[in-house]
Amino acid sequence: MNNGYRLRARGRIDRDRPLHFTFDGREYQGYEGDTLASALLANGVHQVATSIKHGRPRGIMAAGAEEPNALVQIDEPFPEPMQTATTVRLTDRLAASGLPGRGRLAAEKDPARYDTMHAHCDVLVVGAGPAGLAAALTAARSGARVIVAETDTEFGGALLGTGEQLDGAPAHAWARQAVAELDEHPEVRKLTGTTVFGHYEDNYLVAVEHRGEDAFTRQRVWRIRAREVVHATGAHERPLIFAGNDRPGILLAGAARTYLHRYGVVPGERAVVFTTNDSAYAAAVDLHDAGVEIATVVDARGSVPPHWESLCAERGITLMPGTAVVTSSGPGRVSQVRVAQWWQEEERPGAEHTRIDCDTLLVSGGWNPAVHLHSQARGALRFSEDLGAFVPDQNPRSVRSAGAAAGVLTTSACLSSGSEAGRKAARACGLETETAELPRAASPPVRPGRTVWLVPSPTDSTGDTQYVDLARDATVADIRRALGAGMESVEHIKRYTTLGTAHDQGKTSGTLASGVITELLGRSTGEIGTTTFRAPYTPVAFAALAGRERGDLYDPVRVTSVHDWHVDQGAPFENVGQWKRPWYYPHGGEDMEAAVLRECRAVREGVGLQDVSTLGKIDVQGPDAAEFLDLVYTNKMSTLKVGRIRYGLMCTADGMVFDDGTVARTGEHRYLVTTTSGGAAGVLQWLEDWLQTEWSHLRVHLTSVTDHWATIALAGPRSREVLSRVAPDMELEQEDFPFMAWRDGTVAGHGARVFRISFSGELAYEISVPWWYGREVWEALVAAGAPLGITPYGTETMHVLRAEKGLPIVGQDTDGTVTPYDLGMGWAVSKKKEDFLGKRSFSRADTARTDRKQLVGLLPADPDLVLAEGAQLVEEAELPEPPVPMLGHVTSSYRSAVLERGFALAMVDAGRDRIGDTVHATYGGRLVAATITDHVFYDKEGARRDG
Amino acid sequence: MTPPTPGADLPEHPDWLWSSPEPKSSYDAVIVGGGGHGLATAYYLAKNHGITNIAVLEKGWLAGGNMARNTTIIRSNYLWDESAGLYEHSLKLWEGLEDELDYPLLFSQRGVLNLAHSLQEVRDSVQRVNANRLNGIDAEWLAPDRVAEVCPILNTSEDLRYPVLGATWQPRAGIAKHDHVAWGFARALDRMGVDLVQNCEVTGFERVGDRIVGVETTRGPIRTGKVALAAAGHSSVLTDTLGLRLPVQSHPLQALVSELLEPVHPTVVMSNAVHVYVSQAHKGELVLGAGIDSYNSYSQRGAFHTIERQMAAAVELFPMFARAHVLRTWGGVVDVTPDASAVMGLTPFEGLYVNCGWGTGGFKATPGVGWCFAHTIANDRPHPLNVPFSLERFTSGALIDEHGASGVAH
Amino acid sequence: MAEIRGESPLAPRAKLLAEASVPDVLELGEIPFLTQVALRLDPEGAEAARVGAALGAPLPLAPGTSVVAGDLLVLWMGPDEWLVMGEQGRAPEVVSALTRSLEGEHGAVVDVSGQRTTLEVAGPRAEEFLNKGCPLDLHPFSFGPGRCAQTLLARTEVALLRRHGTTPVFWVLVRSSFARHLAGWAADAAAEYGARDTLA
Amino acid sequence: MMSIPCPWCGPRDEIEFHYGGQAGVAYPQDPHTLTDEDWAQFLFFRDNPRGAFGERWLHAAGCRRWFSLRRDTVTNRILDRHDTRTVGQ
Repeated sequence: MNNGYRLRARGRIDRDRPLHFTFDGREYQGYEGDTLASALLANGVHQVATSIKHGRPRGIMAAGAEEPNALVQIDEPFPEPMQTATTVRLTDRLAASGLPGRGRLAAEKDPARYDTMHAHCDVLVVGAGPAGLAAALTAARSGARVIVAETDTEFGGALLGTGEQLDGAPAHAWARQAVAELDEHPEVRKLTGTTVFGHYEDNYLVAVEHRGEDAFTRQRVWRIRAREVVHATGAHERPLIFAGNDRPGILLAGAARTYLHRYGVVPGERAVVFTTNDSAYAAAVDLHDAGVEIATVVDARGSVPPHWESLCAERGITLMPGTAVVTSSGPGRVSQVRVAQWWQEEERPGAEHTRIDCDTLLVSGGWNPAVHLHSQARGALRFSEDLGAFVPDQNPRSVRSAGAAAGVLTTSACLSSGSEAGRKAARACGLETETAELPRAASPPVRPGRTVWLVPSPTDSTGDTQYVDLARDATVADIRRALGAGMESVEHIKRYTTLGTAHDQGKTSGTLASGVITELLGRSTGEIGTTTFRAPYTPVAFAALAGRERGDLYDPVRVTSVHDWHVDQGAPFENVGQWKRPWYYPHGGEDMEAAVLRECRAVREGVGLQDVSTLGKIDVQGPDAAEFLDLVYTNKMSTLKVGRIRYGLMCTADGMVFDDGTVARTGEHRYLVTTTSGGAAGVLQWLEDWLQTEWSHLRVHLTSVTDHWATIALAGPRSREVLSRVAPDMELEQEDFPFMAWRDGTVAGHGARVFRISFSGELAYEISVPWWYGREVWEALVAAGAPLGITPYGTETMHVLRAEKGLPIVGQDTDGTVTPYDLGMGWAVSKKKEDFLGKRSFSRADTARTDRKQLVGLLPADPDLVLAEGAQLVEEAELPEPPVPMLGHVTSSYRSAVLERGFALAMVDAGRDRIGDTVHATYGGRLVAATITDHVFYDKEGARRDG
Repeated sequence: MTPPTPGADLPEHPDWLWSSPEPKSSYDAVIVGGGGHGLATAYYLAKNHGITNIAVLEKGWLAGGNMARNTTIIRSNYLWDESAGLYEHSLKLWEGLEDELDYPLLFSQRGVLNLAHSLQEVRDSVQRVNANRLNGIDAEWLAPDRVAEVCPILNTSEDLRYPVLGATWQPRAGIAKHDHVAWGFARALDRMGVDLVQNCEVTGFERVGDRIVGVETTRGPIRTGKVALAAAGHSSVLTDTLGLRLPVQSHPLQALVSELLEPVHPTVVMSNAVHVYVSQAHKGELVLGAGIDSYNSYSQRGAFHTIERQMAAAVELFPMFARAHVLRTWGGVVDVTPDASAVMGLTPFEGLYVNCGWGTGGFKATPGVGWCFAHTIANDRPHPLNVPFSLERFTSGALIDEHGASGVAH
Repeated sequence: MAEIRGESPLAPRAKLLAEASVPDVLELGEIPFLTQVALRLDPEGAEAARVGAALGAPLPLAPGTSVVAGDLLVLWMGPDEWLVMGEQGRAPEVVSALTRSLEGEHGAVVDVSGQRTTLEVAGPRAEEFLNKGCPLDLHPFSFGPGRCAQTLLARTEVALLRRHGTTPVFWVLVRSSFARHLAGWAADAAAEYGARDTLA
Repeated sequence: MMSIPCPWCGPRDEIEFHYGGQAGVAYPQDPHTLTDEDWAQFLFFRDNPRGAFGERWLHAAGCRRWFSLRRDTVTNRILDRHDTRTVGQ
């Protein structure tokens, strides 16, 4: 029957906008403004799912995020698992189905867009119910920058769902006025459909805004830094535990009221109300007035509050004080309940009971303030005996709770507590304001409730069907077993029973569980406490948290000024840190090996060029620059002459190589230091650290110029010839411009700084020009070198060439456990200097060993073979049973054009004493023989560097 | 009644686990810290060395520290011989533990993939695989196409910012259910008459010269000749009272779970470069861990931006996770050493033994630690497998550096 | 002043930025080749005053502030660090002027014109747009005209400057090698404003 | 996400900073007079208290200055700035 339970002209739905949807394959109709739950109830659908362990039918119990039962899978418009029907906004053509506690992920890619926004405010108000609105109004009137975040699609909270009156008019009318006033304030930002799900250090809160399926951005994560926070998050109604308390048709009383007033939906035709406090009476009265037959109100308290007694009498609603529902029955949905006498002082209800037929049972076991965020902010909780719930104790710094979240019950009290919190928050920001003019609510006096953790049942003494956590099918019987097994801590019991671990994280069951445990242990609820509240308050999609940091936006891509040229040449790129570096430049059908052999040959025999702009460059200036560099490099930089360059090694204080590069003295008090491409940022940070915090007396300034310069390596016996064509004014002959010197000059018409250094062993130059001339100078060199067959080469060729010369790459041939001596670079370690970073560590017992792993060369017995980088080395030719002692491993391995064979660098125990020895390297499943050699393979005497 | 969701339910815990006795005034040995390591150590002290007059002192609730907060990954594919030896010994013990403890530990050897995203990570991975094999540890290097076969939902395409260039694969690795592990040990200890004392915080030591003769606790003094510290970073807080410093720093390490989902993820995937590791637990929830937060902290929570980064990485590697939901986040407090390897052995104080600095490797090492630490305590001499993990290595410089090639040390 | 004829870091992205711009809402564009000189000196020393005199305006000493010195702009970058900005091609002249006024006192003057380029972000949505990737509070109350800050934008280190004027205009100084990444991020973040459903 | 008070730039989000560990660990006057044990103390041993901890931070994405402050390692609450604008080791 279509919308058979929808009342005429009631609720806040848009009846002019009907929406069609399917649930479990059946077609239904609802309206704009419905949730999936309200639309289902309007169509008389209560059972939504079956339970996870016991497979029992389960219905809709709540009207919000606390729903423990009504789990659905969204199938259309796009598959999304594990949503609660009570929080799914109805959209046209929505298709969903019930879930037995476990959902399905889509196989196809999520087309939706998710992003992020940072925001700052004086006062953040979480929740826009009566307390939240009052807080926001008061704060706004002080001129404060205010953000109000509300999960619901509109502001008003309880004011929309209770049908209450304010100043004699419907409460939602006042809510509308309040919103209108907030809109007047320029510094107020209203966020609807936005759930604050985390409260972190220093009032950093995170929220997710649901902008709609068709919105440009489906969900937006807000990162909010607030000076003051007001938590007006409301309260969750507590179910009651009795045998069969899990049937469809059993709803929270407050939820029924919300469905009535907010959506114009009644849950059934004949309802029993079972309560332990006043709040459910309003539901009984409202539903009666809406045409629902109220069979009776079962009140666990001995007497009925006069105010409600008379309202019920007027309507002929029968009341049963001092009783409890002990069990429910029905085929699936509840069709009958049994009510028995249960006076407060009696341990269990009497065996006598009355059977009452009904299709709906409304329950209210009191209210739990939603203290989740308060607790996340490290706010203390205390157990309030009169409320029978945990309430905020001390507020954390700059955080306040207001309204129901603070344990305040009536609308008028919520309004005033909200306003007071808003005023205090504004004052804490140095803004004065009087509390907002507040409407009067006709709130009846509230009588204390009876705290009922569970209704002991004669028929079900073990508690097999007394459900504590419906989402996990955890029962009183399970808790009994846990206690019987020796468990005492609530954390152990939770783990034993899996209580509170489901999608709802125990919003309705957490306090109940603590209560039941205390009752069974005979302790006080206060001392048992709750389990920890952790973010997120409600589940958040992975994609929402990922935001835009996907694909190339996952991490910045750094490129040089010549990048597009490399792309045009079809070069594959290597990720080096965040940089994209050309790996090699394949011609025609060349594979990598062929291309690299060709590039290597070109550099050894003719001329090649490489884009080395990625190298880190630091300008070091000051009277004490030389002294400073002497402290951070292993070798002496103070003796370097102006105009000259020296290779340098840096060690950490424990003596391990950590970066290397060249140091050029560009003035009496000025140096230009280069670092590895990946190490640039780290080295600058490291140098600043020592300079600022240790040697602050040294007068030195560091300036990064990495991106200012585009740098091109021009290498090969004919490099001088090429350079001379584009730098006619520069004196390039050996005597004018020797190895390890630098000169300023004009290259391709632009001011340039030229270094004569070589990482390949060949005659070579490094030419630096400002970024914006990089591409132009590169192309000028290519053009000038064309007649000589100039060849661009990538990182792979650079690696091969330096390896032929036995030059290590920090981070490839070293791994943070290697000293300069291990690398055979004792020559780069000053003996004269009193101290430098790392020096003291060299004399430690293990570091001083002469049989440490050392860098050596390795020549496979089979010259055609190229060892695998990472291959391990062993003595034996045949593998014995493991464990097999390892001598070391291959750090670099290539095929060499000039050596016409495979060769490798390796770190080997006492390697330098073993030159000439044959060892065996793992190779696929087998071992291959290789000879240990010196680590310099080519031009040992360095004859080629001058061309 | 329709049938329950398959696999959505775990085996029931037994009807009896352990009792909570009052501490006695003296014991043969006291173990400080009722986490996985403390329980396992007590277990092997009793089982291998016949010492049963033991108390395990836990300041909170049993196994409520990192044991309750980790992502339960078990593997032994570490680079250096020292680590490989200890973790492989541990893995072998895992393989028999379910039967030995007669407890469903849900130990599932579904394999672990350690992804490589750069050429250097490829070199390091190959080096580690070769070392593992020579040490008798099952390990394999997989090219991207093989990686995709093992884990079809993983994005091995080129369009990643840091594409998957391959992965190391240890088939015998996997996961277990942490509570079940701790409770399995606890029940066995209860049966052997070992006292498991909860809500009992150790506040200091009783000493005669350099000999430890007892501990001060919030429930009174306890006399004993052997005190074994298995309290992670808190161990350093305790040894400070003796003027003994430990080279550990405590940092937050965050993890999270999704809601229950139908099985999609057949193995365990770890990525160092993009800082995420993922498995799908027995009930169907995705379990994800992140990188360590940079600053010292004992608060069992971390910074949210770490979680956001982790989610970005997860969705990059597993596009189908886009609409999975973060259900719950939490933080552990891991104690890390300068070389990312643990400290286990004797101390300058007679009768005081220390086990800490496990960083993110603690859970997988649980039985191995118990075995070796028990041996160290019983014989006043380290087990051959934990000799290299002494405090002295920081003086000699003989570090066991597992930062680099070992991949994420989780 | 010498005109620079090279290729600025964002020249290859000029079209992208133009297409991402939405008139009267958000406008993006590179201001290439601006002169940028890094200045380090002791703010308490006499050289600070001399430099101020040479520039025609005292160095800004309050963190996060900038001053206009004739046709130059001086940004506070740190307690002893400033960035002097001007029209393209003026670096040599600015460097020698500053170096001269140091008079041999300890300090540093470095031409870093190529180190960063400038992305201009203008329009009523500029603040919100930047806050999609920048954690800073950019509200005029706390980041008014003339304010500058070094911070993060889209995982990239940048220097931000709010220009004087009636409509919001920001300068984003970004490292040359990161500029394309930032342009890509900006085009993506700006797409929302071009999309019909959000312009209303 | 802590809000860390840079003595120069004011409070900024944690992500702008680089952590520097324990404050006040000076580089030994003359390392070569130290025993290996004492040298190891300088290299590898740092305090690890529950509670107040003096530590170093670098405003890496800001003014690039190192500074130190005291933070409670249990609550992550920043207690005070050691000394505002000069840096301890």
